[in-house]
Amino acid sequence: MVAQTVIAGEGDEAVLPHPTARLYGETLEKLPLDLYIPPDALEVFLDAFQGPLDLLLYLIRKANVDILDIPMAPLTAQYLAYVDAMRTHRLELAAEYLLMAAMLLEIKSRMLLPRPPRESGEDVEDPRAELVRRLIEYEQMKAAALALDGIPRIQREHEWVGVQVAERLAEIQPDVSATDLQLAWLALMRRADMTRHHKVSREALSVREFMSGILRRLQEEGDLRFDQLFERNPTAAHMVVNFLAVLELARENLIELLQLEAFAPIYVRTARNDTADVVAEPG
Amino acid sequence: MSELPETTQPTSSPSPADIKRVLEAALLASQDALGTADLRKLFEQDLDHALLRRLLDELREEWSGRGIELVQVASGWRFRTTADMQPYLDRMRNEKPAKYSRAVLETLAIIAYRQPVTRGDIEDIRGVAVSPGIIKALEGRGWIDSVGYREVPGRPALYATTRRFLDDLGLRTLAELPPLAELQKVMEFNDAR
Amino acid sequence: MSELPETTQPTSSPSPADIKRVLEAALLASQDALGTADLRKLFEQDLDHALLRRLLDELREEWSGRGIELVQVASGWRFRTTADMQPYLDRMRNEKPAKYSRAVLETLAIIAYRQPVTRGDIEDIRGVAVSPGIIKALEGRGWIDSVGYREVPGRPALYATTRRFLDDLGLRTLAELPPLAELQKVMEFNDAR
Repeated sequence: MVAQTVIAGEGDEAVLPHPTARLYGETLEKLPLDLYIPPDALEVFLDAFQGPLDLLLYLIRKANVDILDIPMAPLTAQYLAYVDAMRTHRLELAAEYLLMAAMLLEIKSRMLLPRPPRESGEDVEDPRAELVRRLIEYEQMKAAALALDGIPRIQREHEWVGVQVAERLAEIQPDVSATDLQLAWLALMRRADMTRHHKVSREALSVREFMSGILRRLQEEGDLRFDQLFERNPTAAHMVVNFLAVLELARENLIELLQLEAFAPIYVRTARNDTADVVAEPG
Repeated sequence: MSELPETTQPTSSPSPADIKRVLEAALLASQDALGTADLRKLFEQDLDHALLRRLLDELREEWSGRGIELVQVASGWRFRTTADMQPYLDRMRNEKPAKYSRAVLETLAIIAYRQPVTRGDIEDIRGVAVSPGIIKALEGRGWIDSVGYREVPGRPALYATTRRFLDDLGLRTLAELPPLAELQKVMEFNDAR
Repeated sequence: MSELPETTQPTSSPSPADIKRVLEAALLASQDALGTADLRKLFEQDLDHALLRRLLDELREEWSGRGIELVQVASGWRFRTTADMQPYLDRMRNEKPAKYSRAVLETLAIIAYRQPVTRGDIEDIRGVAVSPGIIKALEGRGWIDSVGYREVPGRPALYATTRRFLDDLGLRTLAELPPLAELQKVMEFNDAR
């Protein structure tokens, strides 16, 4: 059986010559009766286990033996009987079960050997120690799982309370700084490699601001006389920038400058398609 | 944890006070309004409609004057915060300022530096389509508005930044935006690195 | 609603009763637990820590015996429905709460008590393979997450429980988890079943 080959690979550990034959001899001899489970119930029964450790714990607890002094021979026999039954009933058996079978056989065989005293004179470790440690730790976690599940939790025993907030909270608006805009523009230029085409100087920026202002005024107040565009300019510098803005707007065909006859007042209005022919000469 | 009743079995009819206690808890725990049909499902026994109505009115009365009120809306009953709680709640939540996406910032930068511009202009510069959502967000914020139309087919709107934009950024005029000449230097600096 | 002041300007210091009213509304309306730092942000004036603590205790006291309770969990303070309300709420929502399999619960217990652990550690303790579905289910619930990697070949993820896990179980710290059974107790525990 698989378990045997695994053991054979262990090297310095003793290999049981005929484990199967001896296994059933021991089973009949030493197996406590209350370990017995009818084979019919086996499949249902095995579904209840989380794995070999779980099955072993069950066998140990069922036999009512001390976990610190497990009788390895009957336990191994009992376990192997289940594994055998599982293998005949099911094609697939988790590898963990076979590994555990190997481990049990190995421990059992080591228990049969006389224990040579170590040079240091210390007690030699019980071959079962590692198995017992794992069983105890697993059993502890099984209990912890049950305890965790017993804690009242949200969506089972409780619901969170959370009533509606009346008005939608005033939306939190992102902050933007002038530097953010600078960086955005920078990124744009880098990406488009537009540095050569889009140089905008400080003055030009003022011009563009005035351009927007003029358009906004025309939108709100309708057509204006040319001089009306300048009456709000407090300084000469403003006048100049404003004038540049008017020229730029005209150049970009965003406004129309109209003069019906020489020396008559010049009127400014937003560009219209139907009068495209009277648009002032682009600068 | 272990002393909790496994599953409370309401064997006898619950008293009106018990019912009210359940109604209150259910309404407080619900994000959505609960209709009377929902509320009646809470109970095994059939709940008299008039009684339910009376108890809800009582609850509303009991909660009046507090920071939460029970209100009846189209879809049923719900608790919600009262208006006078708003400044407090705002204060608590006004902590994490969101951030605009790169698309929004670039659009805003283009409008700020190149105004007045159409959406088409912005798309030309950015090289990608500008979603209407971006323009709407900036308009909603009061930072840009349409100042006219370009007289080309489709008459696209011309966008410009507003006074509020300047106010919010702490600028007096657009000329106070970082000049692009300096940008040039920043860029060279970055390229040099 | 309309007769309320537009924006309450707490000019003078609010009374403890006012503060409590605001605290209650904020806690009832919050989708998350609120820490004392959050709660103090509600007020313009600095709120004395001892006073806040006292008012929260008072609130908890005032709510005891009702259908909802104020609890202190890992992330702060939060209202939740009491356990005896659950049968009613389940009835209204017509849904049964999810039950976790033994495999999921054992995995959760190992992560909770032995954290941080790798999947391999869990498999060592349980003696069987841990399916990715189990880890996913616990991650999906927000109860565990990966907190790093063990520097061994394959760099397996290290799992730990989250604050939400504590919150959902009504715990403030991991130390409030039920203590692990001692060996002897483990045996008695199992015998008793």
